[in-house]
Amino acid sequence: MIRRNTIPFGPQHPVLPEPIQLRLVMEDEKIIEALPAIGYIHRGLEKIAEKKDFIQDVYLAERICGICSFMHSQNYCQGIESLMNLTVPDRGRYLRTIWAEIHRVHSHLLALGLLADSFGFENLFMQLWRTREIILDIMEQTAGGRVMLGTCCIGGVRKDISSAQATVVLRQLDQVQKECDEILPALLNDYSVKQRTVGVGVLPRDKAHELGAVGPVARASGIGMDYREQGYAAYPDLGFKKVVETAGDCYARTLVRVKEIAESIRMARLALEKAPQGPIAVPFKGNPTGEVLARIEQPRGELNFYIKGNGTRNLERFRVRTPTFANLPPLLHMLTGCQLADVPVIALSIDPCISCTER
Amino acid sequence: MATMLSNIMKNLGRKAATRLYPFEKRELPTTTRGHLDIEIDKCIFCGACQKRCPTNAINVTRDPKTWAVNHYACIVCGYCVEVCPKDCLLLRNEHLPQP
Amino acid sequence: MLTNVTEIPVTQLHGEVWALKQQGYRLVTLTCCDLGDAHDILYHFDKDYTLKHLRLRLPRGESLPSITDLFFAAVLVENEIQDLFGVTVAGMVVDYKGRFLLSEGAPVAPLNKPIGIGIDIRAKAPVAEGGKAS
Amino acid sequence: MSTTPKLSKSPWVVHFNCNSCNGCDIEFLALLTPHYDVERFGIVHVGNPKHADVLVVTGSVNHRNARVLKNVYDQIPDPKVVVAMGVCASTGGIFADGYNVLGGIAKVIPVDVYVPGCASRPEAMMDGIVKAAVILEAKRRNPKAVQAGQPVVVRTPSAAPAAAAAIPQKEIPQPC
Repeated sequence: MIRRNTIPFGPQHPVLPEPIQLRLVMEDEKIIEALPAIGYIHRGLEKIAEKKDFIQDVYLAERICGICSFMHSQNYCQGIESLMNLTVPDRGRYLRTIWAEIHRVHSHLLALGLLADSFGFENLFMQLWRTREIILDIMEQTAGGRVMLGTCCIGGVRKDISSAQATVVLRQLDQVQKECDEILPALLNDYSVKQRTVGVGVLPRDKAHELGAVGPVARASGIGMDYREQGYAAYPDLGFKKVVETAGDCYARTLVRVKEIAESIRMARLALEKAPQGPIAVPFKGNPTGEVLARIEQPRGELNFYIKGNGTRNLERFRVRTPTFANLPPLLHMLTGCQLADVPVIALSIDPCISCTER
Repeated sequence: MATMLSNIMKNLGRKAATRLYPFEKRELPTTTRGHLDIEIDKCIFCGACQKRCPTNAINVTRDPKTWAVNHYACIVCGYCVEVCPKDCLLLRNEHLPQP
Repeated sequence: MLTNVTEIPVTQLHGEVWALKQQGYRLVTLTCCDLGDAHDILYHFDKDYTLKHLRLRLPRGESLPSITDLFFAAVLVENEIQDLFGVTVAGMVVDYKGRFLLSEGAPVAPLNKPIGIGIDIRAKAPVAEGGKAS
Repeated sequence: MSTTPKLSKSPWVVHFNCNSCNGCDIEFLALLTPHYDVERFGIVHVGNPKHADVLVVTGSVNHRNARVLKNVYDQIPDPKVVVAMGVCASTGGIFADGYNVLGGIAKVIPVDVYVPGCASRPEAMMDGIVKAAVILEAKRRNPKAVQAGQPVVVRTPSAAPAAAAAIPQKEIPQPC
């Protein structure tokens, strides 16, 4: 007789860097149902944002998540700028794009490294993270922080990248590209890696749409949705090309990330070369009024901030919908019917960021 | 398998990636935000930094004239440095040493 | 700025959401704001980067019908609204019963605005279970 | 290096993500990777608290994970050292006044070493863990120091107003 068991996966699990619990209802080795239990890192950020003034909130928004920190502050600033009718100068737009794309490379390398670790390929994990350190060096040189850049501000950016720095950064990006070309084929072509990822955790296109998947998860299932196409910041000038795969399994999601790394490096290089001279920020006066749903494409997918200002220094409401929050229902679908041993790989193939999710 | 093997062979010939901290300290970029410091003689104790600090890490009193920062609450964002009217706040690029 | 907002009464919610689902819209998220005597709930939908919003005003004490039967993606956010605003959401597929983000010891409905002046809803709960043990 | 302890035994570290934004976590993971490679000090990152000597906590405490943190702490065999990594673990940092945040981890467990920074830099973390190893050695030699409630507190952040005054700070100029 097959008995049903419920296995709690997490909150402290060796493959998960963050606490999330998945309650897995099992029949032997097969998962019948999965449910997430979160709240271990709920900080109440939305309320804190109402207490601090809207300029301090830039730093708060940056700390929603340490991995995609810059893009959180960028989205927040873009939202406030649209409420206050500010136009960011061209150089500011380019610098934002450079940092955002560099950040995306670091985030994807991190995610791929953790994925490699989840199927026990520790050597590859170390190699990917070694390459990632170059990106962190770039961020430290240009912005001053390895993880928290703190460069985005309302109206533009706070720091400029000098031409001497740009030369160094271009050289370092070359190095990243070179190392990625060496390492990433091992992730894509290795027999043992394919055994663990091909055909595992399949998310069909219609399910992905219905469950609201975003980012690489949606793009791996054939939904060509990338908000960078809509051309915020400097993307319209850089000839952005989105990456779409159709298989919908863990391998396709890995492939999307690998291809996006190359595209991001290309765009960061182009933006560094093309960035026009000029001011990097515009001054502003007054307080934000009105409501807006600010959107941006983050490494994990589409990020939405609902910002409601009431004409005072404090916001009326600040709501954060992060990509992992949208990708959790698809994850539950992927887990259903798979085997317990595949749970770490599937969970890490959506690149979960629980700190984002719970805020 | 073969791709990874060639990577491993390449790594054998390569210089070690490890930074030998704390035996060798690397040269930090000048832009790095390590910890907050003050040139106290220039300070006019206006309290602008205290008001703007997102974490309330800075405490300024006018009488007696004191300026204090709790480094264990400071997020090193640099907002205070920007608003300081006398430019007396600065971010050192090395991190705060262990006491 | 938020454009393309349709204001609807609670009773029409299911019909409108069903119609949007038929047109191929994707549920982005829900946003709840506290207006004092009521909750302002926004449903954000997206199709080919075009946003469409449904807005409904829910007086305090009334329960919100769940749309998880139409969009399973709403399950997390509806639980979140139930936790943080104290709005009862009726008919959710998975109901965490107010223990989704918050646990014992955490304040109740922390994102609601304080009713009247002087009540600080953010006052911390005395001590959590871990605090007692130490 | 005068600060380098004689590690009679290599400290094994268990990492607990309490309420963190991930910034310190990934920096802590970066410690294990080739660029910093703390394994050269014999520091091993383990998953099981019963294997560990040092508990590294990132992020502040909230209502749900306070109990979990206490559990993990209790499972670590004596002598043990707790490192609060980053400002959130030390005082709550930018999240200190959140409704679901109780504050620094010192509210739940005794802390021995505080590491500043948001996010803490790997170098600062290394200093903190090296410091923890020194304290671990001291606790091992003098088991009395291990008694709960009497940790070797290296630095007290402003948990209480009185303690804040004790922090050596850049301050107090001569009134002119």
